[in-house]
Amino acid sequence: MQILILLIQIAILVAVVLLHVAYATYFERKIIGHMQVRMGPMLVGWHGLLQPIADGIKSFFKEDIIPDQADKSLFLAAPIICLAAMMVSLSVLPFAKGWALADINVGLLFIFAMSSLASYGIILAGWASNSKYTLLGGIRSMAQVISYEIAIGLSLVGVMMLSGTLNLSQIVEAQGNSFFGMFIISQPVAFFVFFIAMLAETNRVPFDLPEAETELVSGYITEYSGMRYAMFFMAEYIGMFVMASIGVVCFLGGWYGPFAVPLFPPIWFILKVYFIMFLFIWIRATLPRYRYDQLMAIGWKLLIPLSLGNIFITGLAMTLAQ
Amino acid sequence: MESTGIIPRLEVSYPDDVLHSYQYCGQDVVLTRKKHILDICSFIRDQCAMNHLMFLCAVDNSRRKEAIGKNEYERFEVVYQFYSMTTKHSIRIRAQVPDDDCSIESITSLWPGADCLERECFDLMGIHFSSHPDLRRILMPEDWKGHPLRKEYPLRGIGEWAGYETLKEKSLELRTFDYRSSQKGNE
Amino acid sequence: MGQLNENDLVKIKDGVSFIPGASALVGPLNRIINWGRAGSIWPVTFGLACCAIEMMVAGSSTNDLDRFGIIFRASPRQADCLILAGTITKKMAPVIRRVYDQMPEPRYVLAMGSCACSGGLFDTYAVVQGGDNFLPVDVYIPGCPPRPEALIEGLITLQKKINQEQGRWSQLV
Amino acid sequence: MSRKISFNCPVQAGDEDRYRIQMGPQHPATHGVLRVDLDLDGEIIRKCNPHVGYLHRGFEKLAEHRTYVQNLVLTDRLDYMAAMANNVGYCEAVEKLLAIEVPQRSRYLRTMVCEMARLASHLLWLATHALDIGAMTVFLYCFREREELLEIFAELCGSRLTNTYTRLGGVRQDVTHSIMMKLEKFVDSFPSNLEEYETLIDTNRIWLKRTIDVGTVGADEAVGLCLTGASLRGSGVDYDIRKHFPYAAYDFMDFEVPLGETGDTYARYRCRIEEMLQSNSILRQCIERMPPGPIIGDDAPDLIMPNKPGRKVEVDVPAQQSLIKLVEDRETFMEGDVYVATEVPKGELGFYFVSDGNGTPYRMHIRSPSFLHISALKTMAKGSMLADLIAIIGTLDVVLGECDR
Repeated sequence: MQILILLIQIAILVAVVLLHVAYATYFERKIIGHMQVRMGPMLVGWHGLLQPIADGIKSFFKEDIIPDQADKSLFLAAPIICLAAMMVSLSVLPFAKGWALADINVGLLFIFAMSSLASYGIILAGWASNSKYTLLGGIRSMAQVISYEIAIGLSLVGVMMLSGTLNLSQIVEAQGNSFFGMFIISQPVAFFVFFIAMLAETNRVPFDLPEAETELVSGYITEYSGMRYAMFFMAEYIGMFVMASIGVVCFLGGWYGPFAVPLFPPIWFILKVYFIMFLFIWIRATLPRYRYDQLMAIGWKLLIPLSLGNIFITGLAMTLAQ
Repeated sequence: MESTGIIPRLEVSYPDDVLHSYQYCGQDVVLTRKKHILDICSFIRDQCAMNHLMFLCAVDNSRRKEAIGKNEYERFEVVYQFYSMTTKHSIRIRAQVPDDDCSIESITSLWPGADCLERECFDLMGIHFSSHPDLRRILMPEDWKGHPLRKEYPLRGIGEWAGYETLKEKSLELRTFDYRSSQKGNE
Repeated sequence: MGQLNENDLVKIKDGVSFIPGASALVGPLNRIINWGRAGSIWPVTFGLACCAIEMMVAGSSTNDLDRFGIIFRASPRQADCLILAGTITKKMAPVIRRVYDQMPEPRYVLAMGSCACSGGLFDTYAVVQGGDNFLPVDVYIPGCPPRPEALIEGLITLQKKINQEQGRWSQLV
Repeated sequence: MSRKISFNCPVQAGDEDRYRIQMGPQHPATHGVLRVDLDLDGEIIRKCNPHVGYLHRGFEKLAEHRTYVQNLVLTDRLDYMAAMANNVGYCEAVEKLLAIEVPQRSRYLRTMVCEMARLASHLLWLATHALDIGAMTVFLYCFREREELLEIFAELCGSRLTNTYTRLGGVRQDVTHSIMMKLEKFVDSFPSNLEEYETLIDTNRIWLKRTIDVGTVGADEAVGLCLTGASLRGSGVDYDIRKHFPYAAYDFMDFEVPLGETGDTYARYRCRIEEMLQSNSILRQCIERMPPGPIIGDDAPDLIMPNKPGRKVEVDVPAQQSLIKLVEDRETFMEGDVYVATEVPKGELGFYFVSDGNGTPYRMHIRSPSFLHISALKTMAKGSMLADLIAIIGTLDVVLGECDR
């Protein structure tokens, strides 16, 4: 019986998140459209509301091309790895008090593990396609993920020290109990590092080098068509969602808001996540792209020393406070 | 583009090479032989401060009225236009290239930018530039036959390019590939 | 490629047909798929000459192709539609054919401008006299170059064409 | 269905450790159909080999089979971003060859449309350059501005891109009051709009990092590579045909030629931005000083062709084609050759005509700036990174229609 309930919960979560992915693309197109003095999707459904569904249907019924020289099994597996890893990391996210599928003690570590696993999918996709552009995209992605995973991890150490746990629900609770309410106030540097590394981790502008359109055509997904391409697309948007959620959980106070909402407690969580998603889109509409070596320089020369310094100062402050 | 005094200096320095010189629409033109063209060009660049190569092209003289029957004109000529950004003088050199020895020295050592222009002359007019580092066709495909800008080459081309022929054959093949035949292919 | 003719189908009842030998029903699903395909035509980012500039203008704020769900994709693998925007030379033709071959079914070709339709004013040794010499062109858009509005009209014509299709399925591996 | 992909890059001896990549002809950043073969070492370019000719339409051959008037439409399709400037360039060259006098008003009109074309072209350059570097919003803002200009073009001559506005001996149509009003409005609002882009781009650290010290080319090297236009002026060489060989009404215009110092991508970018402001001021001067008078000269060749007294039609059937040659009995129509260069947005566009007294050019050579700029890519891209190559292609402002002819 318990398993059945769990399965239903998983099904609901997956359905909701997939719908979110579909409409995140819609919001992105709409918001960027309005920032660029145009309208975005308008004609498929009322104000283009059915646009993501049309895209989905079309992609599902497209021909599925596997290049002759590709490594077939890896080529097929890569999008699945990518999507599965991203989806699994959803299970530990606490949307509201008690609204987490698996409230495990190492939630934060689990998410890191899963997001690194997703980058395996990207690298495999780049390699298995046996095309030069995809390989370059895969290599770029690998280097980027390795360097920014460190920064993102170090930036969260301060949060772990303050809350004393790796459990995501308890991190939120710790913020609810703390004097300032949110860790962003006590850990602004960590949030800054986290935010930049988050952009890089999800391959968003200005760090969208693995799929830089004007350089590498479409980067690691150049050879993918139809549904497999859509799977990468979904994985990318779920990745954005997961990263934004970590930001909300660790820095913005999770499900806590100015007042409690009775019927649907995750509302504050979702609003905060969408605020971060809006920032993602805003940045995409504004900034140019970094060069590969500059990206590395920012990661190693700026973010990692900053977050190390942040850990030191946090530790110092905590010792002094005791 | 008033008269510059370069032509007399050229005539003095290269008496055997300068065939004829004239002024048309206020532009100085010198007809030369092709033999010492590299020396002439380096003389113009270094002694006359003409640092800018405006253009380089080839002309097929075979149907040119003014050229017919005059022995100083050869079948082809390579035209160079030089300009001095400092003295604001310009000069045009028309080096005559005969049909039977269709080659001339390359000036890429003086102007690296001439590289493309010489390749274009080779491609469209069939003039061979000796000591050019990388003389290949540039505008037409590598296996194109003929040199389109020669006067005997018709506007719509001779025959069909092999690459395009194969493409057309391939398209015809694919045209028969409809729903039913693809079903058969899968069985 | 997988285009079916009307008389290939066995009609069971109004709106529902049957493909003989393929054990597939073509019915309302067909309409939904056609709606999806018509609603999200993704052309490949591929400009040849002058018309490409007008194609870019069509995608910019004044005309905004995104309203129709049309966004340009850089990789032919993710595109549905090839807009031949400009003069097709013989040197370029094999490349265009290769781009077309890399696109997944169902795919459509728009010939934009007089050069892509018929060779235009370049009747020379180097120019292909019309894109339909080596590609199955779906929609022809006249003009030199056509205004962006004409391109949009061509895309709407393509949508109409897609909506009339019957059982154009992608082939499985 | 699985399909075969091949890359057409055979591995040669000694090249086994090189990573060869073929960019284009279908690539989002090659501005049309340029193909660049790259030898990469990691992401650093060891060898860069541009291939052109994918848009070679045989202009020069075609021109030999058409009359001077017929050839005018071809020039629109050269640099399709600034067709007006090409029209003017062609007409200036033919007028010099045929010694046709152009009335003052049409000189001013030509200057005006030239500068409008320059603005339209530079705006498109800024748009694509920004898009290449990744700033997608600038792309759409620039198109908004450009659209205003194109609509003025459409009102002036009925066409947005391929204008064919000039005629031998003048221009086709006079400006109306509403066009002047629109243009004035544009000229007034343009500098503030440009400022808006600059705040988006120029104050952006990422933009500066991506452009400063990228694709640097020194002054002497740039002259040797035959660069012209803003690409040359970015290296600090003061060479602008509008000053050196004034044509149209540039003699009477008061403008400066912006020069860069460093010769990198950023300097070229600054040059073009400054040039846009200068163009704007030239446009303002044109509006203010536009003289009255006829728009086409008295001795302009007539467009109503055959059977007019003083003309004869000669039918010449060469070996493989039949072509009616329209021979004009003009005293000024002599045998000779002439080269006239004009400053189009991309650089120096020159027409070299060889005339043998016929109604058609014996040989027309087009000196296109883009062709030489692409050949300079080989030198400029060496040793830089893959992402820099995109910035360099963008900053050279090449257009393949003009390059391949």
